[in-house]
Amino acid sequence: MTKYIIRRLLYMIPVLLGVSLIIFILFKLVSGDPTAVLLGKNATAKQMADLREQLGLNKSLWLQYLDVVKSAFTFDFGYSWSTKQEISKMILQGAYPSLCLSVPAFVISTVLSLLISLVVAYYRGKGIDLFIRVFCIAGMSISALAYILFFQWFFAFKLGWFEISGFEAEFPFVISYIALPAIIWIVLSIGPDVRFFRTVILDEIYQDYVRTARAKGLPEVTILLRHVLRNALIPIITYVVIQIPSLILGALLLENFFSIPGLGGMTLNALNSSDFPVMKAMAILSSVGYIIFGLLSDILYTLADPRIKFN
Amino acid sequence: MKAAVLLIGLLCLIISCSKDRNFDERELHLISPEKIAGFDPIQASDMYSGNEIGKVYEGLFEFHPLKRPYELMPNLADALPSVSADGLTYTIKLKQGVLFHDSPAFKEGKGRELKADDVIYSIKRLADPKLQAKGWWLLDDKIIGLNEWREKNVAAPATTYDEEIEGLKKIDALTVAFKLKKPYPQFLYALAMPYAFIVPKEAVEHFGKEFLNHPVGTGPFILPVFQQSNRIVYTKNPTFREKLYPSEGEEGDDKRGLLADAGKKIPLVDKIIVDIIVESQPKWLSFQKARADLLEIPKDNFDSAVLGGKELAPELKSKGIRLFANAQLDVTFFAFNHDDPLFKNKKLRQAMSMAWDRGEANKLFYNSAAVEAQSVIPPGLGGYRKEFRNPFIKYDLDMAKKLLAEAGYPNGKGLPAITIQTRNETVSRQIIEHFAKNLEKIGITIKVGMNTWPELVNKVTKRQHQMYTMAWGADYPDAENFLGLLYCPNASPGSNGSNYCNQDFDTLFKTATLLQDGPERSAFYEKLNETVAVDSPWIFGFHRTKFYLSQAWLKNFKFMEFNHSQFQYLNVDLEVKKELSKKF
Amino acid sequence: MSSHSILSVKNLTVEFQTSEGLLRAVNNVSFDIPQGKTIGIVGESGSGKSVTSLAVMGLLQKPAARIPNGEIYFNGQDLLKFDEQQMRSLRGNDISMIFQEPMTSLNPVFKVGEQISEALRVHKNLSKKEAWDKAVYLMNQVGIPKPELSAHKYPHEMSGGQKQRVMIAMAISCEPKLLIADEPTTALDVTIQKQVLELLQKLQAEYKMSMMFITHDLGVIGDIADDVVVMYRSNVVEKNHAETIFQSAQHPYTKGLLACRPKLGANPKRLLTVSDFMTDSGEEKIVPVERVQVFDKEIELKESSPVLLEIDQLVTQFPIKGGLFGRTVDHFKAVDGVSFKLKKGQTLGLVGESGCGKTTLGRSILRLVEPSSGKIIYDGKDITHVHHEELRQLRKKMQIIFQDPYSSLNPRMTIADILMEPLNIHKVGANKNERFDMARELIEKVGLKSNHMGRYPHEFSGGQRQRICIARALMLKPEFVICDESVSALDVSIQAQVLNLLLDLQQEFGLTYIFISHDLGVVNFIADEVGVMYAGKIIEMDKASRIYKNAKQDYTRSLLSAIPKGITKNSMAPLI
Amino acid sequence: MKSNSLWKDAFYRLSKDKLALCALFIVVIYFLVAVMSGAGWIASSWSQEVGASNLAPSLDHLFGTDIFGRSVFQKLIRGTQVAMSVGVAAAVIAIPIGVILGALAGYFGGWVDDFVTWLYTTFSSVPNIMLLISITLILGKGIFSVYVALGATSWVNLCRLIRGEVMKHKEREYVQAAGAIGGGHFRKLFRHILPNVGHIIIINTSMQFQVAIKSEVILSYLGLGVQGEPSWGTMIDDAKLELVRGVWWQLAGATIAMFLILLAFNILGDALRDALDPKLKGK
Repeated sequence: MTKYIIRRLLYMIPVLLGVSLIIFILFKLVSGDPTAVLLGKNATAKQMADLREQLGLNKSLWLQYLDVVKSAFTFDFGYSWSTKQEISKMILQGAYPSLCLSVPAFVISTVLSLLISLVVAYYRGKGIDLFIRVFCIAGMSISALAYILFFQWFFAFKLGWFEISGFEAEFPFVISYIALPAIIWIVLSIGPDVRFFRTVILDEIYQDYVRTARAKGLPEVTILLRHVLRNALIPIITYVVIQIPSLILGALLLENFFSIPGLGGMTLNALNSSDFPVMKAMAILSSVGYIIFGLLSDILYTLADPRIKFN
Repeated sequence: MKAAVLLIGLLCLIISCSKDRNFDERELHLISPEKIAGFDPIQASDMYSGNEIGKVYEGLFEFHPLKRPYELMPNLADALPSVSADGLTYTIKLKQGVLFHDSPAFKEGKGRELKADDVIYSIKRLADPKLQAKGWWLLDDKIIGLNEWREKNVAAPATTYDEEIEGLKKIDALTVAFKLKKPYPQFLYALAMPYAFIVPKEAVEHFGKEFLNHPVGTGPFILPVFQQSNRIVYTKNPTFREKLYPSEGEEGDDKRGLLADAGKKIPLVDKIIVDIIVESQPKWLSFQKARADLLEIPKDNFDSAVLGGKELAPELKSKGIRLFANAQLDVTFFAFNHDDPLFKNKKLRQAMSMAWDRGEANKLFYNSAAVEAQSVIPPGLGGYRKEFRNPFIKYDLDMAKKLLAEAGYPNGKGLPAITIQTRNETVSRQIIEHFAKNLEKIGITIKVGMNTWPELVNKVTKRQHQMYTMAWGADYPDAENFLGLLYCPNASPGSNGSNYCNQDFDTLFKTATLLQDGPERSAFYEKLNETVAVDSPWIFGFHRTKFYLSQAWLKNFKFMEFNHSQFQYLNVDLEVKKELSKKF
Repeated sequence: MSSHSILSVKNLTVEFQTSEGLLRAVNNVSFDIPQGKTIGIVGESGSGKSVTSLAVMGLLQKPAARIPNGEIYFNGQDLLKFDEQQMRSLRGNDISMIFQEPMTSLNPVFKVGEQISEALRVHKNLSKKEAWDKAVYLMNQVGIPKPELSAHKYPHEMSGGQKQRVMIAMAISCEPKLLIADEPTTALDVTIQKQVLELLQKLQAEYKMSMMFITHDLGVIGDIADDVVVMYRSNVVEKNHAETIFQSAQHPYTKGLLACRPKLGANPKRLLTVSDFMTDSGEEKIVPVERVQVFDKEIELKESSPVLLEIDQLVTQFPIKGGLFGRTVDHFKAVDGVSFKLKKGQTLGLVGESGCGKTTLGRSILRLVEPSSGKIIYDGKDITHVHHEELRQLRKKMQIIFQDPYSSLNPRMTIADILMEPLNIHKVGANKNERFDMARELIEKVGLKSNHMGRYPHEFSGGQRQRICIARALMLKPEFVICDESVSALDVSIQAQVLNLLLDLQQEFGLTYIFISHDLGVVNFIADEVGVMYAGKIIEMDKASRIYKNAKQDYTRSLLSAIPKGITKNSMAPLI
Repeated sequence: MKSNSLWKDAFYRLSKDKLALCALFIVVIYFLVAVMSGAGWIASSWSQEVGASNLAPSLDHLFGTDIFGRSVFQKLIRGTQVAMSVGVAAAVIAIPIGVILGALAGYFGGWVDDFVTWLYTTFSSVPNIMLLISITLILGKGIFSVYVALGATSWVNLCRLIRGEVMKHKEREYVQAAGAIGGGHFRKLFRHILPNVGHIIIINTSMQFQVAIKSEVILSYLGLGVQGEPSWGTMIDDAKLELVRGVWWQLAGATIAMFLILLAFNILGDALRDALDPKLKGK
């Protein structure tokens, strides 16, 4: 197992090199010359030339790529171009609010979806199954923006149940701020989750071993919760774990509309101001997250499924 | 059933988690629509950063909060400076006993007194090539020896601040003398801008790269640490000097109750809480929930706030909410890229200008509250003449068609589609859509090019555009700031993004800018403004109006274009707040 | 209803709602299972035998399946009137069941010990510990070595036979009164099959259970059943005591079933099939006498013919990857130094249990798998290393027929496309029409109709598909064909037809076969010479008749003894 | 001569599913609307003023008018064209890339597989939204960039699925049989394996379609969407400013239009999977 993990970790090297390349090519082309923006509306040509030199934009492309690679491996992201802040600090400060929103929302929506899909699987083919399925699909067929606009106006403003926007780190006040965006998150993700979980569970329900379990005289609920779920959990774990790195990225729209000072808003800001170092940092961070959680999901997969051995 | 009870219980729990209102402290709740990068004055290029920096830092001069037209008054300076006869030497004496905020950067953590050295240090910092200050343009090529010092330090491993500069001299511990290369009538305005606010050397050195998160100024409020967050909480500076609320203002200010606090020691509130809310819906909803005391009305919420452009909606009125409408010192425009041979054709420019129904645009986008721009200079600045009418901004389709035919494109025949670059904002897009719709009537096809702000700036500075649209807001109350937008030497990458060049204009402009403020200069400005208007270098848009709503308990608010120091004068009436809050 | 019957099925009818309409899977079926006896239910796939057993268990998929009429009495109570709760307390407790596919019938993520103890905990209210101990005891009972350790294993860590033993342990855990075994040995190698059958017999006696044993192979139940019910197309066509059935079957279908299994020591020229006894509409046919004759095949016939294929020290190995970078650390020798010669027109049979390397050997000879060393000499030419065009030309002469008729036909191609493809590849035939005619000619030879040409594989039964595979292999008129377990997946009655077809074709086209199978009976019937494979090597090779009579290796003998005799304990094989 | 290919079978099954048929009907209608408005037969006068600014819905104006007094209903129709073309274009770009790379990797294994796996791991590691945004930024705004950006992000998933499926089919006996009769790699891959993984492409595309439509909204919100043409995304983007002053019909119109087609695609996607996935057959 150690060998397997080491091998997978070593695989990060080529992937990170590739990610660095994509990031470099994309943002190099996108960001073009950032100096005009960084210096404000009254900048002089001389000043811009100086800044280009300072930012290392006059170096050869190869060396600039190497810089990206270097920061991908050292996690030393330097300073933001537009805010002049230290990026690692920005990320640390932004991570907390982002996670405050995303983690509870993610956990609740996953658990809720699992419960719903078990109910749906139990009543498969019956009216309630169809109803919940259509309901879920309907839920995911509405744009996130529409949810945000309406929920914020209705629940936070009209009914006054939640704070309209903002964020406070302190518990329990944090709840009143993140509850509404979290609910929107849940509404948005329950549809795809239930759809996936249901398929997986139904795939299992028609397996031979379920027939064996029935022949043993086990009650249907036990069969579902013990035999079916345990097997269905294997693909579900992969599906769930692989989503975790995206939690760090936060929810772009939600953070913007609810004024949550998280990483989503930060990324958006960076994109809007051609802040290459910040975009680079976020892309690298989420790629590393993706790789690590990919590995984690493989390990969990192996633990959940005795048939699979590390090789 | 159980689930329902559980859900309701959960909901109650969430609701109970909200914080109660505070009616015991004088808290000022504000909303800022943009993220704050940091608290380094030399980088404060936009109004919103300036607003925040102005709460903790101060400059030598500030604009009078009540008097209009805008008038400078001494702030950290003891009095307005004495200027030498040639207008090149400014001697400034500082107030005595001004203390910096307490900070670990100082010995024993106690804020020390402000000295002339701090002024010199802060100005040098603005010129420091390593810091790439956004405000450098203000002093570029203005102070004797400063540019040379900057050049010298470009290649040096670290900037040396010790070297004395001829144009930046300490006379005594509290007196500084600036020597200018050439007359610079806007110099005092420059010193009043956030870029030139005074920072202590100790703090800069102590915090290093983190200085921008540890503001240490002399201002009325303190903020020990700035975190990248959407809420900034300032508290009153306990060691703030004896600064009093002004006892005179514009005519009628006493009737408006703006002089009620005259002579009181400022700041008047104990705390300022600034929430950063980007989207307009939550902004508006928050204000309506009394989560904010003052709101710059997002354009699109105007209808629901104001009826018919004048009256406030009754449900807002009943809560005591007041509306403030004020002309802004700005101008919006569609700029041609004069590098493009197509736009050398004056008749084409004029035809396009005349095909745009500005009245309708005003109604759609500015609630009919904006002033149609006849030329570049906005009302309220010397050089603007109310009576002046630019014949080529009139909406006249026949005339436009005629001009277009004369330009060589009868009914738009032979004219390629023209792309207008703009920022990726909903309203910007809609304005161009409106423009395009209008121009279609005379047979001209307009396309929209959406850009992030950096992209737009890049396209303009690199001259990679046919046309673009933007708004220019005043940096200081001097028409030079606007006329310079058409000055040939300012062409891209400078502020003249349209690359307009007109020799007559340039010569005249050069002479005018060397003059001190006065009727003579205003006459020059008027001439510049009106001759250039007819040439239609841009398609002039509007001088916009800004709307503010304030809660009944907010006192002393008066619209200010350069409002970074305004907040210390605001006050909150707790009695009224307690009373009215029941209505929300 | 006889009072000593544990189960009594009366006029049972089961129907399925399908997209094509109502399908009657079981029609008016009645039978009894006397206390402590075994009843065998025999029939080909689709005859309704499994549906009957599921109906008894109450495991039919509702609402697709419905039972319009009939009664199922268990211990005097009509199970069809039971609600789900009552059925559940019966299932696994009083009636239990073993399924055909031990590989998929166990839950892959639970330890087998847990799975066995589960029913005990539900029905007998045992504690976790007690149930586990009982499970270990049961595993010992069903003959799983080191039951304490094995109980901690997961299903995939056990062999197929062991898994089926686990299934049996699970089924008998609550000492049921009735055990339903649905084709429990079909998926197993012959030797294992024999052991499992013996085990079931032993347990039945020990626990005094009644048993319902379902199979497509009459031969299998000879040893085990007291009574036999023969099902054909949803109906019971004959039921009687086993001995009576074997000695004097009445229904032609039963007769066909009895006759179609190849029998050791009696090598007919060709096998009898159901269709020899019965027309398609179910009427009896008179069997032509000459087709029933038994005689030893003439061996000398092909002695003089030239050697077509020579294999010399052939080794095929697969790398075992390991280490940090997935390097090859070792090799697994699937074929380990095999040598033999095969004369033109002869059939070589290769027998061995799964995993012995026989399939790899077959594919290595055809160069579908690259051999590692050794030589393959075909028609005097070393083809071990030929490539590209030469290899392609070789494909015209050497063909293979695979085991699984379901996966060896491309489901998205019509039969015509499948059959014409080899012609297209090798540019045989002048144009499309000519190729189509060639394909049609052959499809009729393998016993299908020319109007089948436009259909898709899934519209055919397993036997028909195997015929299509055979036709495809013969399209290029090869000289040499490898049949890789080509009849193993088929019901015995179909198997006989296909074997006959292969023999006919061999005669007509002068083919040389290598016939690979795990069933020595089948190999013995079709092959001139038999090689027994074990762990990648051929351990014994001889003339077919001689292997049967005096096998030298113990392994060979065990293979031989495992073949179901197709007779009851106290009678010799009836030959009509 | 009766013959039922698996495709026909699938469509037969599909035709039994009333819900799926409704969904299919909606999809077809949307496509027709898109094609017709693309050809200029309907809603060609969307840019004309039909009334005052921001009129509420009425019988004259089914969904009211927008800020310029244009009919929201006409804009919706016109927006259909953008939405559908975004979906189609994303598929047209993603399918060839995903299928070819996935098929080559799955079939040949070895270094080809290593390379393709590396490629899609790398691509899927970079957050989608960043790829989307930066590609639109590189290519300049406009519908074409949206196409490319969506295509470039959606091939990854398809590639992975195809690769896995091809690997599975490669071992099947029918492919071996094709080898045994002398078929080369090309024939095995394109004539035999790919037709058997075709359903994956269809199912995946129906899912990707709605991702594309939703992404267009997000891009429009960021100001990177389609320009000079009404799209549902820009309409919802407009609505974020209009809603507080009570102008809800643009949002409602665009949301309903989007809702219907997404719902239809979702239901159709589910039904297609049930009908085409042989694994679920007969259940």
